Amino acid sequence: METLITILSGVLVTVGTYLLLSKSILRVVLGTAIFSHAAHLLIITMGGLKTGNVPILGDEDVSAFVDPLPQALILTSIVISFAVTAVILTISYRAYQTLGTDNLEELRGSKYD
Amino acid sequence: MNVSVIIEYIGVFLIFIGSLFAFVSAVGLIRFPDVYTRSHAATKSSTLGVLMTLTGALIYIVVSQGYFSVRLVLGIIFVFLTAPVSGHLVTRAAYRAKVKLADITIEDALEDVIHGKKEELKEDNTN
Amino acid sequence: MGTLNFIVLIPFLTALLIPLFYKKGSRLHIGLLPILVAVSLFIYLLTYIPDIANGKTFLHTISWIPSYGINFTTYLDGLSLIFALLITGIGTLVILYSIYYLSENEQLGHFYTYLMMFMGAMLGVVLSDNLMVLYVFWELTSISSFLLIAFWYQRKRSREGAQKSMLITMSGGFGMLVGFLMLYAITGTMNVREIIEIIPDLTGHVLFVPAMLLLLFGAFTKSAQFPFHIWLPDAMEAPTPVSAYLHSATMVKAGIYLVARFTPVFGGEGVWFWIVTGVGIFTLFWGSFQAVRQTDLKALLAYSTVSQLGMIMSMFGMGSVALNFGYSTESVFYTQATFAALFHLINHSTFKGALFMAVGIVDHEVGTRDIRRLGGLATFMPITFTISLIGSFSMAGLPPFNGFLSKEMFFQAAIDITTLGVFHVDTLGNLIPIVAWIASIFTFVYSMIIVFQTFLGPYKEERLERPANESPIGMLISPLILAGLVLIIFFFPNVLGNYIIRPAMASVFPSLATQVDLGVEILRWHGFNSLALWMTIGVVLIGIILYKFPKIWRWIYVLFPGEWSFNSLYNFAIEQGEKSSRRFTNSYMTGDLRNYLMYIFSFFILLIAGAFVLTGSYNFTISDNAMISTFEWIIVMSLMIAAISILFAKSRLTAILLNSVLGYGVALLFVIFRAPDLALTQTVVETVTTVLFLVAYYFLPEWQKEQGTRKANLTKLVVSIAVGATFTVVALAAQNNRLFERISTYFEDSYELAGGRNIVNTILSDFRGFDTMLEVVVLLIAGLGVYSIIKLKAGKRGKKIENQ
Amino acid sequence: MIQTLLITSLILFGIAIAITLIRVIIGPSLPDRVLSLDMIGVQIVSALAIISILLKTKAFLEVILVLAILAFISTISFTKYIERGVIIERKRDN
Amino acid sequence: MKINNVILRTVTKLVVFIILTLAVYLFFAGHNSPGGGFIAGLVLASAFVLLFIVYDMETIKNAIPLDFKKIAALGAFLAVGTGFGAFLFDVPFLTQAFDYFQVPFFGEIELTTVTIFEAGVTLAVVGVVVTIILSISEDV
Amino acid sequence: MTNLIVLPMALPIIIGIILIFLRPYIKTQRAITVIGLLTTIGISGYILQSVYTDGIMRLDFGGWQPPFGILFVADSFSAILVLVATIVTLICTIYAFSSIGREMENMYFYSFVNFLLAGVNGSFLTGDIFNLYVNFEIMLLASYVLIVLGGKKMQLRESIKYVVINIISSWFFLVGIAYLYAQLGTLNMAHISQLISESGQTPLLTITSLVFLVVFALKSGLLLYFWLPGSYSAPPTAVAALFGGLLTKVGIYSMIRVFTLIFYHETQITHLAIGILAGATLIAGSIGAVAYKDIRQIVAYNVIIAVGFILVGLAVMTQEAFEGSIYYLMHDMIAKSLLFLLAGTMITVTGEKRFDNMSGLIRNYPAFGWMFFIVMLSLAGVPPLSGFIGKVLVGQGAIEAGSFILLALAFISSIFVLYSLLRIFLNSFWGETIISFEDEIPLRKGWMVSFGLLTILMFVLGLGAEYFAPYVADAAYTLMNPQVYIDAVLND
Repeated sequence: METLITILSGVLVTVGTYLLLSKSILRVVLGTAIFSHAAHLLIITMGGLKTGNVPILGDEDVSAFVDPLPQALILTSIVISFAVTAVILTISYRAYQTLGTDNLEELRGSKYD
Repeated sequence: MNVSVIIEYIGVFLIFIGSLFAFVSAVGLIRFPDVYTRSHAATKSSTLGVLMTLTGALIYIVVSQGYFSVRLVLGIIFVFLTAPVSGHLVTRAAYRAKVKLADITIEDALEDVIHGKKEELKEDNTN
Repeated sequence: MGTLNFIVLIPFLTALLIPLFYKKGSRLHIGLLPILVAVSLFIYLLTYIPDIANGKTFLHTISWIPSYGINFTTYLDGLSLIFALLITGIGTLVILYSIYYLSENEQLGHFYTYLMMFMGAMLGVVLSDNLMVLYVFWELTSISSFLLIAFWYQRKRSREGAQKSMLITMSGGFGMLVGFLMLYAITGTMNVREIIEIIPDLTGHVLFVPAMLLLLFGAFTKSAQFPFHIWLPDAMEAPTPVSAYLHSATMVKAGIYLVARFTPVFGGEGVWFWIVTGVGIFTLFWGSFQAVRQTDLKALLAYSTVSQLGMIMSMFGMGSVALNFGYSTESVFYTQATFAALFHLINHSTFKGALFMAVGIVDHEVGTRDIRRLGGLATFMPITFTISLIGSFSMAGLPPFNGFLSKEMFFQAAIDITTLGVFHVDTLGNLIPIVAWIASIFTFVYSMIIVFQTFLGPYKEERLERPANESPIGMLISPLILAGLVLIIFFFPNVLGNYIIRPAMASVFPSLATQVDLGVEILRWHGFNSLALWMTIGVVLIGIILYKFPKIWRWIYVLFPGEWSFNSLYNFAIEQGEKSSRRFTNSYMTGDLRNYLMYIFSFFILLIAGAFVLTGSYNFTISDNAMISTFEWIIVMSLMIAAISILFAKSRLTAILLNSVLGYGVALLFVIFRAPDLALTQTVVETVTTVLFLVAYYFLPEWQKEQGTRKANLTKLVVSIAVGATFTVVALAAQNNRLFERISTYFEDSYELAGGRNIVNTILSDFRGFDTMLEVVVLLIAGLGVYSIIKLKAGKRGKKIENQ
Repeated sequence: MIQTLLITSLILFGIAIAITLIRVIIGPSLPDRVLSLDMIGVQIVSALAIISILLKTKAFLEVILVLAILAFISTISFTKYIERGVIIERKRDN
Repeated sequence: MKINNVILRTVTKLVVFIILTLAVYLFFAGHNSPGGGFIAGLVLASAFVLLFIVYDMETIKNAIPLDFKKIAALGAFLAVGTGFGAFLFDVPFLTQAFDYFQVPFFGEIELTTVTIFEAGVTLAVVGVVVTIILSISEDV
Repeated sequence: MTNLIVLPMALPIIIGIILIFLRPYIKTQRAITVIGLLTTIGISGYILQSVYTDGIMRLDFGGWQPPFGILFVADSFSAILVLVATIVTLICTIYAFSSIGREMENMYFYSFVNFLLAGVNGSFLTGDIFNLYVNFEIMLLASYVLIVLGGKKMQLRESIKYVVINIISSWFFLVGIAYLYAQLGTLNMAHISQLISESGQTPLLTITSLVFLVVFALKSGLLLYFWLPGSYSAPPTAVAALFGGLLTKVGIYSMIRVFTLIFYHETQITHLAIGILAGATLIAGSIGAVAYKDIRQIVAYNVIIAVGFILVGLAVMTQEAFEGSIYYLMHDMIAKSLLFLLAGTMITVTGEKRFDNMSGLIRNYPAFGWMFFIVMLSLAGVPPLSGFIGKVLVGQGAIEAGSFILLALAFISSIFVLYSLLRIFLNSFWGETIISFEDEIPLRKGWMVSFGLLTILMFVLGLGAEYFAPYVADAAYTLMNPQVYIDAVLND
């Protein structure tokens, strides 16, 4: 399972990279979103998958839990990704509004001579 | 076989039938010709399938774990409430966005009512 | 204590005071303050002569950064005394001269501030015993020289000259600093005296020669030795007092001081000998050769300074061989070159100072210093003429002027060095006297040019800015004093020799000075069997011929067209440097995010994948893996398909939809991995993000089909796959390289420790509550930021499409 | 038996999800995709219920409810986008 | 253009009610079962989002006259502020205190400072999400 | 009272939050910001002193013993940087008072500045690698907003590149943490270090360290500085100065911290790589610095050169070199901020961006011009200004370690620094005066105050180097002996 999920995140990374290398800002933003999925899957995989129970202490005595720490990290990371996505979306929206283009090639900026 | 086991089986069978429904509606989603017919598959049978599964799960959990889950009940109510609404909304949106009806469609009763008035509606995003 | 330290600091304090006192049009000239300071310093330093002559030295230390061995240590011995006297003495005269030279409308406050700063810095250079402090003052001289050259900063040429001198001397300074650091690495001390004591055992150190070369680099740039001399002629854009002071008498001699000071360290080494002598002698030749072709009097003097500095430098080189032998009569024999060097150093300051001032007077009075426009001034400016005559003849090496004495000694030394048995002098060394002799002929020629073409010949009033008149007496005082010195030294050279130069010899050759008196009797007459005399006579004869008949040999200069000089190399480097660096930088800083990302990803692939392959860390096994059920297979495969099809999505909405699918899919995976909190968060965040996308996308254009060349797309694809593959392979290896148990088991007691049954939640709110707190702050910043970015608009809002 | 049935159902849901995903990908119209997304949402909800049973945990029941709610919100926003472009109107115009 | 939203609005009212209940539940359940401040905040925010989508900005703004930026700030203030409480008791920053109390009828009740912390988190999340969505949509 | 060491981060945060409520009262906002920053400076100074006298301080959040909780660790290195960063922020804020404009002040400008500082200080202080990531994000998000605040075309254009590249680097950071966690199962940096020394730095760990190298290279602008020239040119002067002073320094700090505390076993791979990168950065930065006539570009490339220079110290890994790097870091934070402020002010008063379109400014603004001259010398490492001692020590370290190529590059680069700035000085400050006295825009008092303060600091750092020497030596000692840090965190 770990291997499979790692490969899945690898595929996500590939897709994300391809999108990031696009001209349109929208694709780039989407690429970052996919990147964050990949990172989250990677982190949870690195903690080991399905090695125990849901990390909630019940009344019954369960000995093994899955690693809760990566889960906490991912939670933090998800929220941060959300914040970042919101900001970059806003910026690209404002950029489009002000500069009239979402094409990165047209966003090179004036050449410094 | 005591009662609880039987009820457990009932639950599981409900789940199973639900899953069949879901499967069939998925097939329907693929095979139907246009969005309007597909929405039938999606909203009607799929909803039914989900409701059955959830009910089954509820029953099963009640029996096997002795735990009546309010959340699951709420979920059932929720799906029951919303699934038709979303189906309705999608179809309406589709119609307003002028998604073509399938060729086999015989009559478009709403044509004059809606499209007649508003040509300004955006032709955007339709594929 | 530390009066010596204060000698260095007082000029700086004065420099600080001057702007405070300076008022335009005040009754007292602002120049009086610095002149007072300079003269008192000079007199104070004079009081040291007896002690120094008796072999005493003075050492004072003030702590600055003792942790790194950097202390403000001053050391006064014979060598530094010569320089200190020159600095303060010539300084006094120059300030006096400048009071009359510069108009009251100039920014005199600045001028004297810089000048005082320079004086302090220069005193610091010659008095510091600590390498780092020496370096500090060394750079300060460069800076004050820069400021003084660009005193008339409105002129483009001044600025260019200043830039050139700053760049060259500073580069030299940086090199020298590295050299110092290497010396420190070799010896472990920053004090020159201690280095001199320790170094004999360490000459085999691997850094010894690099340190020497770097140090010489600093010295040569500062003393305008070939090929770094190019800044000096351009530095002549400075006001003439500055040229007289910095660029002939003092600052340019700092390099010479450095060579002299470090002769005990490096002297006796073949490399040192050859570089110092060789570069010096060639500079001597090249400077004099170039001087002859100059038409600007100051440029001519600048080249002459270059040439004379080369001469002094070469003598120090020749003298240094004495250290190769240890103590013997033979070694003492060679030290005479050093004696001559020190002697000429003083002489040069006197006659060159006088000449500069005289030229300054001419410039000041008639408004030009182009010798093609000058001539016949002798009748109008007799005193200036006399001064120039004395200065030029001394420079040409004619009696009865002090230049004659040191020139003779120079010739003698050049002849003597050919007898040296080491360093392969027997072959190449024979060139030394020959080059010296040829160079002296050119020296003679340009000396004649200075005095005769300016003051004799036809008077061309129509070509002058102003009709010629003798200058006010105030401006003449300083050059007259210097000219007087030229004569006095000729007649009483041994006073100088015994009281000033002899102690300095002891500083240059500390190991020999303990054994024998290194003083030399300076003779005005060596007798007819002295080869040096015949060389001088030859110089004069051939010089007169060359001067009289320039046509027959001037064609030689066509062979050395101006464009070939190092000067044009410098200009070329500056110009082309800018162009090509712009081309280079523009070639990768395209401003296109895609290129940048491409670089970053390529870097990542190269570094990580490269290291991965090289270290062979590949480690792959699925034995520890959890089981995969059919359902999970289906989900994972579906997710992969969904992800890949985003690439082919034709509309942005489809892409967002697929991204949503991915998000929900990931949530489902989280469920499968028993992470309910994650699944919850992921679901909600995914939805909110989707809404956000939709809200924002309404305003954004429909996405265009990515058009690109096949090749570009292929590159993208290859890079993407490589990134994905690198990422995956390392991740797989990392998973199978589990070295330690997780710390997370600790958290399983969360109920006892933190009172919560949901372990993830207790981690979030308690164990790692700080992360959560900061995360809230991150969110807050994002929220506020979005608000601010949206609300704050530059200029008029609207969707005007403008491309910049 | 129960186990087998549950797993079979789960797989069926998996297949259903995969099939629905195909509809999301091939479209052809946007409403098609939205519809399918909505359907994937409810299918996942059901799958979650089964997984909960299989894992014998109550921990995912919240997820079921939340997912159901949010799939609904997603669908509404998509339909509104398709219909009007603007998801959140400044002011109602009726 | 008039779009008949009656069905949607009716359902929404009910749904929002469910969501709010759920959010409150998640908030309090968080320490012992899935949920917690973050999730509660997000769910709560999604309720607002739903309202904004189904109705319109002005209606909701009039109904709930809150400055969400300030709510977010207040939340962050609470979250950070609980940390500062540590200065009063001279314990390490962010030390959370909890204890169990036996209360008649309710049985064991846990009181903890985490709740304040989590409340801050919730408020911040709601405030931020709504601010973001509103800011962008307002800017037509 | 170990809680003190959270204050350099927590105080700016809480002030930033309070300022949100005081949105309409700009004067109050300014006052609170200044008071808060002054307090933070005081606390940082106190922390530095106590670390020096009593050893490394640490604060376990929530009282959880390391490695289980998050903790802040203040050693001399971080304390020094916190102190200087806060001072620089204060001065840039003072500049902002009279330059940033009411509109931006009304848009929570001071909150963002406070948050930025909080992120920076937090990054310096944290002892947990994931917390470092979170701190980075705080700093980055604040910087995203600050860079785009104002909404000028150039800002928007450059901010997109800046944000995307930083997102990528943060992503790499997460990936690195994941790799690390998979192998070691812990997040506490000291604990990581301890585990690695137990197990040895396996090849895979080295590769993981290279992932971190990529991350910090991106953040600090070590060779991967593509985002830097553009984004430092875009924002308002005060913000650009803050960026110039702080942002890359955090990357440099993290690089130094991670590669001295954690991955110091395989120096022939990791530190060689850093050395090569530093050398390449010096070369490319030097070339870039002389390539353009746009003042802000020149200044931005100077930042890059400094990054290369400081990391030479890390590459050679000797006590002297670290001391030099630390001195140079302090110097660079101060001098670069001043440089950015001056460059921005030049553009403001002339309305031109290229130095060949300005001329003779020194007549109109003498003090201003001389400060530019001084900062130029200081950056070139001319004694006795602040850049000198750092340069000397890095040079000593490089010689000691035998890295002569790096040594040469580092010193040659200072010539380029000098030349690039000298061109500005010669062309814009000297030359014919273009602006008549009537047309000249007066320099505001606040500007001169901030310039003056920074200039004084440069002198203090240069002439008073001895005063800082014990702290710097202590910091470098901790860097050279990671066990000191580990012991302070884990074994007491």
